[in-house]
Amino acid sequence: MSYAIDHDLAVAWLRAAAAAVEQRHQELTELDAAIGDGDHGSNLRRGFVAVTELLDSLDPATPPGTVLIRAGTTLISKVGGASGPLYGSVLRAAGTALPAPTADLTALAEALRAGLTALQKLGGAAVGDKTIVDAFEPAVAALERAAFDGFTLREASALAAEAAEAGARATIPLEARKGRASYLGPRSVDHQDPGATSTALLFAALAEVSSPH
Amino acid sequence: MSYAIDHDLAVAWLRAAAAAVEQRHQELTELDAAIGDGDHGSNLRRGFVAVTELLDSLDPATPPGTVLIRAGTTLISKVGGASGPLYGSVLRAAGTALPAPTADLTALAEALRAGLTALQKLGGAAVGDKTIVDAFEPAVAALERAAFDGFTLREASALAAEAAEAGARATIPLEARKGRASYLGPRSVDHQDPGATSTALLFAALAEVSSPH
Amino acid sequence: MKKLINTPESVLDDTLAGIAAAHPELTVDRTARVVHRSDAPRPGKVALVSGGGSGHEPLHTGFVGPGMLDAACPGEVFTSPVPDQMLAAISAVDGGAGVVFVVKNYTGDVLNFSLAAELAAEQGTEVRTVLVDDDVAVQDSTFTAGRRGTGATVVVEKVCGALAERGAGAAEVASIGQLANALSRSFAVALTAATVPAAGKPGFDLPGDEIEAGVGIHGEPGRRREPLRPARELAAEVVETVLADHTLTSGDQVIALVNGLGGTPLHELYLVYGEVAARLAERGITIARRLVGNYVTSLDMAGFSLTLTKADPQLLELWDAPVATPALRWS
Amino acid sequence: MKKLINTPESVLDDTLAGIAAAHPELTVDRTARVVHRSDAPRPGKVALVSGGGSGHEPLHTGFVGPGMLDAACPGEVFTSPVPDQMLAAISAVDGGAGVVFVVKNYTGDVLNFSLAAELAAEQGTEVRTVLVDDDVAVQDSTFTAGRRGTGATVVVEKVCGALAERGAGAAEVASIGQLANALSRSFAVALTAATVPAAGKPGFDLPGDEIEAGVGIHGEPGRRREPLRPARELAAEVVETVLADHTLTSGDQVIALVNGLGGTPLHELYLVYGEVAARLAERGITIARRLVGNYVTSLDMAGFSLTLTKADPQLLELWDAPVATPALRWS
Ligand SMILES: Nc1ncnc2c1ncn2[C@@H]1O[C@H](COP(=O)(O)OP(=O)(O)O)[C@@H](O)[C@H]1O
Ligand SMILES: Nc1ncnc2c1ncn2[C@@H]1O[C@H](COP(=O)(O)OP(=O)(O)O)[C@@H](O)[C@H]1O
Ligand SMILES: [Mg+2]
Ligand SMILES: [Mg+2]
Ligand SMILES: [Mg+2]
Ligand SMILES: [Mg+2]
Repeated sequence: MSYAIDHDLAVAWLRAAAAAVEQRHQELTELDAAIGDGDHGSNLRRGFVAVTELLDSLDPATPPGTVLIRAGTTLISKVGGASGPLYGSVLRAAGTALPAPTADLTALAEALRAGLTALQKLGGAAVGDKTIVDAFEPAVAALERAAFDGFTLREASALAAEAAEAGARATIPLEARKGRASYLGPRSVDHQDPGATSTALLFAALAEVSSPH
Repeated sequence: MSYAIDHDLAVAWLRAAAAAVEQRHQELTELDAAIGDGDHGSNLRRGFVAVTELLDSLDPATPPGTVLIRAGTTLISKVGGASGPLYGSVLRAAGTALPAPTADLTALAEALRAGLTALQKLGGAAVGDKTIVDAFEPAVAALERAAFDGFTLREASALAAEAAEAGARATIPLEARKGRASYLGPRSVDHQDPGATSTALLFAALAEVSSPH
Repeated sequence: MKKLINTPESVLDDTLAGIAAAHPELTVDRTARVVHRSDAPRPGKVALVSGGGSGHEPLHTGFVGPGMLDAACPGEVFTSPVPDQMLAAISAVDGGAGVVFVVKNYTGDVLNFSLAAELAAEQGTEVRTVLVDDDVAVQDSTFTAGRRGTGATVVVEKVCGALAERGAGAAEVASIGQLANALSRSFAVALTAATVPAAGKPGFDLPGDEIEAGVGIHGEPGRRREPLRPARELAAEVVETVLADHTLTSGDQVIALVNGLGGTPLHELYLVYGEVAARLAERGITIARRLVGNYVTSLDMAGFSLTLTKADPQLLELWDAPVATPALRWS
Repeated sequence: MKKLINTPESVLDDTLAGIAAAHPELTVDRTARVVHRSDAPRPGKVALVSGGGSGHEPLHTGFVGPGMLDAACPGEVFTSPVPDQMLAAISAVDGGAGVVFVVKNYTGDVLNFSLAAELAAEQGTEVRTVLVDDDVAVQDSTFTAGRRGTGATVVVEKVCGALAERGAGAAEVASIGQLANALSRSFAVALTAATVPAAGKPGFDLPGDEIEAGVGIHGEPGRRREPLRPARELAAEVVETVLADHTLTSGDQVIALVNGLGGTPLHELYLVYGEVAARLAERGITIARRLVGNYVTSLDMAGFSLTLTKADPQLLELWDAPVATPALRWS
């Protein structure tokens, strides 16, 4: 079995994520305006513009894990809000778990599980709280299953993207219990969580750049 | 020829004016909102409510001139703005010219001319400046002509009311040169002046209460 | 209309009740509608009295206190006060050393304050008047009621108050005020119209992408309607307009006031101030002192005004003198 | 959207440029995005640092100066600052006597300030944190992010600043802040929604006769929608709501803050304050100190919040201590 992630894939993934955020930040902001404070799109956009600059200046010998760590640090330095430290910590924890120049799908899934664990440790949210976790958890679970079943990155990341998207949509009927949306109580119901939605974008970006693999 | 004004007519006139202001203050305020500061109706309403209280407490032996003087003083004390001192001075000057218990139409016209003179001395406006003067001057002129022609108060006041109304309407195409509307320059054109409009109400009130005479 | 009021008729009285509760250090006479210093009358001190329609808060009530006004006479919303108020103010604060009125140039204010001055003179009190007319949006010609008094009122009341506090005579206090006014020019732009409570709806309609340039502080429309532009361009235009009517040249010092009209949040005013400061710096004009905030407002109107007062050392020194009022306070 | 800005992206930087120009007595580091006292670091003095999203001005930048904050870290509009800012602030103002953060309880602020505290600890600087969570509109349960920090922030920053100025240790400064927070409760109502510049339109639609009760300061909708009522009734309801969650009884003293949310003019705030004061007087609660004005705003939102801090003699004494900042100034 060929490896799943290397420097190029890490960079390509982050670039695709940046492009997706650039294209859909308005939509994320609108979702956030409905049940939050209307900045999620601009927050991520600011962060991924900085990540893109970082990528432009990276040595091609940088291991994929280091790419993720440095992107995570950039998000923490640029985004602010809840999503900056949360996504930043995800990437930093995931990157830390990928020290080698290449890693297989199982290692990638494990690394993203480590990212999710960091996210949950920091934010204290569980599935069902109407947060990033609602999309991230099923996506990681899908990756893990696919790795166990011997799927390719292409197949696995498509499944993960689907799971993340379904998880994001599943936040609609939920009442938020973490983040700003929790202030609304029952009025947070019937809105899709912006953070879960941006997580779906991230996994869609991974699927997109994994197609040739 | 019977007398034109006595205590009862002065009181009836002011009560009719108060009723007209009460009924149409919103309209005056709207005219003022368009080219001024949106308070002419509320200003006069506040003043005429106080005038009504004054009238309720007046000795029936009070000469008509004193009724007007005290009503003018009340307007000065209660209205504020430009219209308070202006209308107050009109009534005070007119009242001063009517010391006797009764007066004929010529004396009434003279008294109102004295009121107009006081108004113009205070405010410095001439006909055509888009102010109270544009309705007041033609109304006084009509009264004077009617007195000279030997008309009754009923006939004379109807002519004055018509002239005031025409004068108020004639302010529409004018560019204001006094009061707040002058700040708008050419943009004051195509609006009827609120003060000229309230003057038309005052002369209509006089005509109304003069009908039985 | 969405306002935190009880009824349109009771706005003035209810606001005075709040001012009375919030400022126990001042005396608020709700019947006479006068707010005055509690230590007045102060024998030998010129009494500085101002007033005008309400809806411009903190002007004038927020400027009552040591180092500034002795008394303020708030009229109904956008309506000048009546002479009875000024007479009540005089009897509360006149310490026998003379009275100076600060009057913004509006027909209503001028007429009511003049009547009050006449009545006071009949009672033996001589009153001097400083007429404030700083708004360059209005032509000062015989075809208008003259320039309006706006932001410069703060400067005039501050320097007159400082001089009066030091025991200067009435003539001197009035003439420093007249000087400050003569050295001041202002211009305002509105992003939204003001809503007078009794009228119940905005004074004019302004589409979402347009502004009114040259507005006053009474909700009346301005001289012209323009497209909304970035703050940098708007500030540059306002600076141009004010300077075109000023005698300022490179090397001069000014007191600058970037003033909110009531509905504009502070961060936007700071942003505008930054642009104004940059434009003045380009021309070599130094902002020696400044205020950024809501000082002379127009109910809930969004927008700002710029006032520039050419500042000589005497004016700066009086500006810096201690003041302790609800809205201006330094020592 | 009608705002006095250049571009939504440059609001923070352009505002900082204005603050820098307007307050030469402060140091504004536009690159690090930190506003701090120019006389910092002051050896032996605990460094008091706060910050949060922009759009709440004068909070926090307007509270930097002697007697209050040593530094403020303004984030993007409604977005908490990033840890780099807090680290830059610490290196600018840490006088070696310890650092205290004042953090409003929002997930983003808590996360970013905690990361900063961790990183500072790694560099050998111990940071203590006062978490402000006074808003009774939010249930403080495991099913929410906890109560939001709003108006009480002003009280916390004032009393911590006063104590730090006197040379108290970091533990003492932090605990007076925690006490002030514990004794404070707030509640807000909005008449209009705020418009975040980057979003370009109001955060929610509010019909002309309705209000949002229980809003925070980030433009999010409140707990419920209600008809707009006279100020007297609204104030009474807000007082009830705050007291229902407070331990105040007849004879107690409070510091009261009637705070505008950015788009409400001062005369309405005074009017509301009058109603609040009357309701508290009926219950035998004495307002020992008060502020009426725009202190913790939410961009252009119209509405007000009420904060009541139960005031013991120590808090009152610290409240009265001299302060010299752009937004609070007394001596
Ligand atoms: N405790 C948490 N755990 C996981 N995700 C969270 C948590 N709090 C908030 N989020 C996510 O962050 C998103 C909001 O991010 P953003 O708008 O950028 O930050 P802020 O809420 O500070 O404005 C929410 O939609 C939610 O998905
Ligand atoms: N100098 C003047 N002479 C005569 N009438 C005047 C003058 N100035 C203003 N007015 C009249 O006063 C009216 C406005 O009155 P009002 O709205 O009550 O006062 P204000 O303008 O102070 O708000 C104008 O419509 C105009 O007719
Ligand atoms: Mg957000
Ligand atoms: Mg008017
Ligand atoms: Mg008026
Ligand atoms: Mg945010």
